[in-house]
Amino acid sequence: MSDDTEIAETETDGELEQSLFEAPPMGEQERMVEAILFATAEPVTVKELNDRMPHGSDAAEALVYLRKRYEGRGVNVVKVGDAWAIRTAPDLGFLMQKETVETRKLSRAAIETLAIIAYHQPVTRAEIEEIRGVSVSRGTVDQLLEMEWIRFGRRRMTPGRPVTFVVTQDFLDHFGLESARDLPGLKELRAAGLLENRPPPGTLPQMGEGDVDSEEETEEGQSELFED
Amino acid sequence: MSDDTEIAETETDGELEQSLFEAPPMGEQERMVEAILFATAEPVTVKELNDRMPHGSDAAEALVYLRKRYEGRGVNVVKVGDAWAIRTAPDLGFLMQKETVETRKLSRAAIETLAIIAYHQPVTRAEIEEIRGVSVSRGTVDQLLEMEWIRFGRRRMTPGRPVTFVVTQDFLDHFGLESARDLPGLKELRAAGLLENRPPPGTLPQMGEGDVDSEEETEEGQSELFED
Amino acid sequence: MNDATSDRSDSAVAERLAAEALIVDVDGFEGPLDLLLTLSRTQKVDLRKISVLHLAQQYLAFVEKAKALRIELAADYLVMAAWLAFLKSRLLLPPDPSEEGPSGEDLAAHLAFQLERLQAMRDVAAKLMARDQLGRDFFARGITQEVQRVRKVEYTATLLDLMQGYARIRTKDEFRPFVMDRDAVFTMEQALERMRGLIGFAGTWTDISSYMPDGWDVDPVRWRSATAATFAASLELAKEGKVELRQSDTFAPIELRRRDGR
Repeated sequence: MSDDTEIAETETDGELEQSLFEAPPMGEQERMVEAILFATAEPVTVKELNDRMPHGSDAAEALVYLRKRYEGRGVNVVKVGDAWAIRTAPDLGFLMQKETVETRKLSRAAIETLAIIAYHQPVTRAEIEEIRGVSVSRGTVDQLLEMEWIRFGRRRMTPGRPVTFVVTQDFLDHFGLESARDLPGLKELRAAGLLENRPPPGTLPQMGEGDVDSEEETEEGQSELFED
Repeated sequence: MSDDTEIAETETDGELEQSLFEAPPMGEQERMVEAILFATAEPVTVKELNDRMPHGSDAAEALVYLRKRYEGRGVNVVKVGDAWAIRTAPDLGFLMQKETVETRKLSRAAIETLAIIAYHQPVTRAEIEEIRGVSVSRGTVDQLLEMEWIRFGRRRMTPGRPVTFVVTQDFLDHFGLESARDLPGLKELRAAGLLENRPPPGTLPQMGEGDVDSEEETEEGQSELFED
Repeated sequence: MNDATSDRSDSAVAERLAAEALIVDVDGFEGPLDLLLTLSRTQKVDLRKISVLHLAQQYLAFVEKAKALRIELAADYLVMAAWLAFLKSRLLLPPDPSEEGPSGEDLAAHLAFQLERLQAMRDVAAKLMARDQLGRDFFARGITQEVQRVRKVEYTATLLDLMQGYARIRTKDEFRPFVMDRDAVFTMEQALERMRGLIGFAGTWTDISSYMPDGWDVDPVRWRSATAATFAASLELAKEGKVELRQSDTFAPIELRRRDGR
């Protein structure tokens, strides 16, 4: 209350006595409009403002000043239909978003698919399925594409011209590899204890069938990989 | 976003290149803090502000300017614990009759318990009981916890490791306190020694949970007392 | 004497009135300390100057009244009464040097402290509630703008994950904690079962190695396990009296024959 009185005194000075019976000074009215617009859950009409403010107040005029005061600020006084509200400045909308980044481990299916693409690229979906022994869900490939760890390679020049997948630069960056050829070969995997020392059962994957394009590229790396 | 960049351009001019990597100018930061505080009903910590603002922003400094800007206005920038909020000026409360939320009436026991927690925090239930001279009902504490005016503090490192209670940011917010240090009359109470945890000399009857040390003493005293 | 009597009756009347007023709303008291605080107000002095002795007497009188009116007082009121009676005696009687523990003055001082502290808490509680309050005197933002939570999930994998994943496919094997691989083991139970089905035909001496399961002679590990199991099973059958065993020489083949009849 003390603030209120002080302002009233300084601004109206000699008219203090009069102001007891008349509407509060415009500066005060502006404060009132400001407080009401701030605290009210809905936009407020001029009539509602006048009804709530002391007798004789002119909310419409106070709104003009208040609107001007908030020009260019972080929040603005805006007209909503025939009512008024204080709203965040449109250019600051981005602050009203809070991005939470959640780190999750890639699923096993995704890791395996990714591994096959990395070791066998360029590789078709059919080949991935053959190697994994299970069908590859669309979601898994989409996820890897979305993460930009794999991308489409050239179409295979075989019947149906299937698309191939290759790994991206992002992939190499994430795993700290200069090229896909730097991926450790089977020998190294075994030495690292990741492969058991016994011949892998089953057949070798059918590599690079009719894969003319990348033959030279991959041959070297893969001959090492698939020495078994 | 585009406005944002424009303003950065006009204001920094030659330093444009630099400003792309640096924090926005302080005027912009102030607008941002203003927008965020306006948008939320709950107090926002400086850390939260900085997290939401562009990298390198200094919300704490922006707050100093913003607080000054709103001095004497219809709404004010207030500090609540380590967080900040915009609240209507208390002298304009009379305009808000419509907004007033019926607050649950607190019992005398709840009010006293709340005051004891605020002034003696962190305080254990046994200490509250010692001060009030009566056991504290579970409902009273539960009510205060539910209102989020108190919360559990650290356990006391005494036998039994009792939990302590402290007041919350919501409490400070509700009573318009910057910090618990601003509680009315706190200094006087401390100076008068009324906030000291003065152990009863020997044979006072133990209110609430008796502490172990004085048990035999009390018993002795009482066997004497009950002779007649 | 006369004066004293009238004095006494006057104060008795006043006390009785006070006590009755108190008794009416005895439920309104939040414990004995609260009652003491209320009683202390009748002394109309600063709590620091309160006569604890007088207060104790007031309290005891109150409890007596309650008893006379057959009002059940909670146990803690009675405990306080007993303690105050004890305090009163300590304050009135000259200190007994043989007695240990705090003096009557110490106890009285602490009680006064407790009362003052409770009163102080009540005062600040009132001050607190008299403050401007959120939602009553000042207000928070009415239209709140929800902060949109944009949830971004970032997937990660390590090179090791990748290598393990690949190795897993290449070996078509799980990477799992070490467990005994049982598939190269032929158990004695298996051998027994197999031999029980076959000994019916062993009318003549036969090399026990002929009872070995088919195909187990290729892999040396499996061969070893099957041999041991078959031998152990033979011993078991001999013990049961089902078969006889013989060996012509060290390391010579062990032979087995069905034991008939008995």
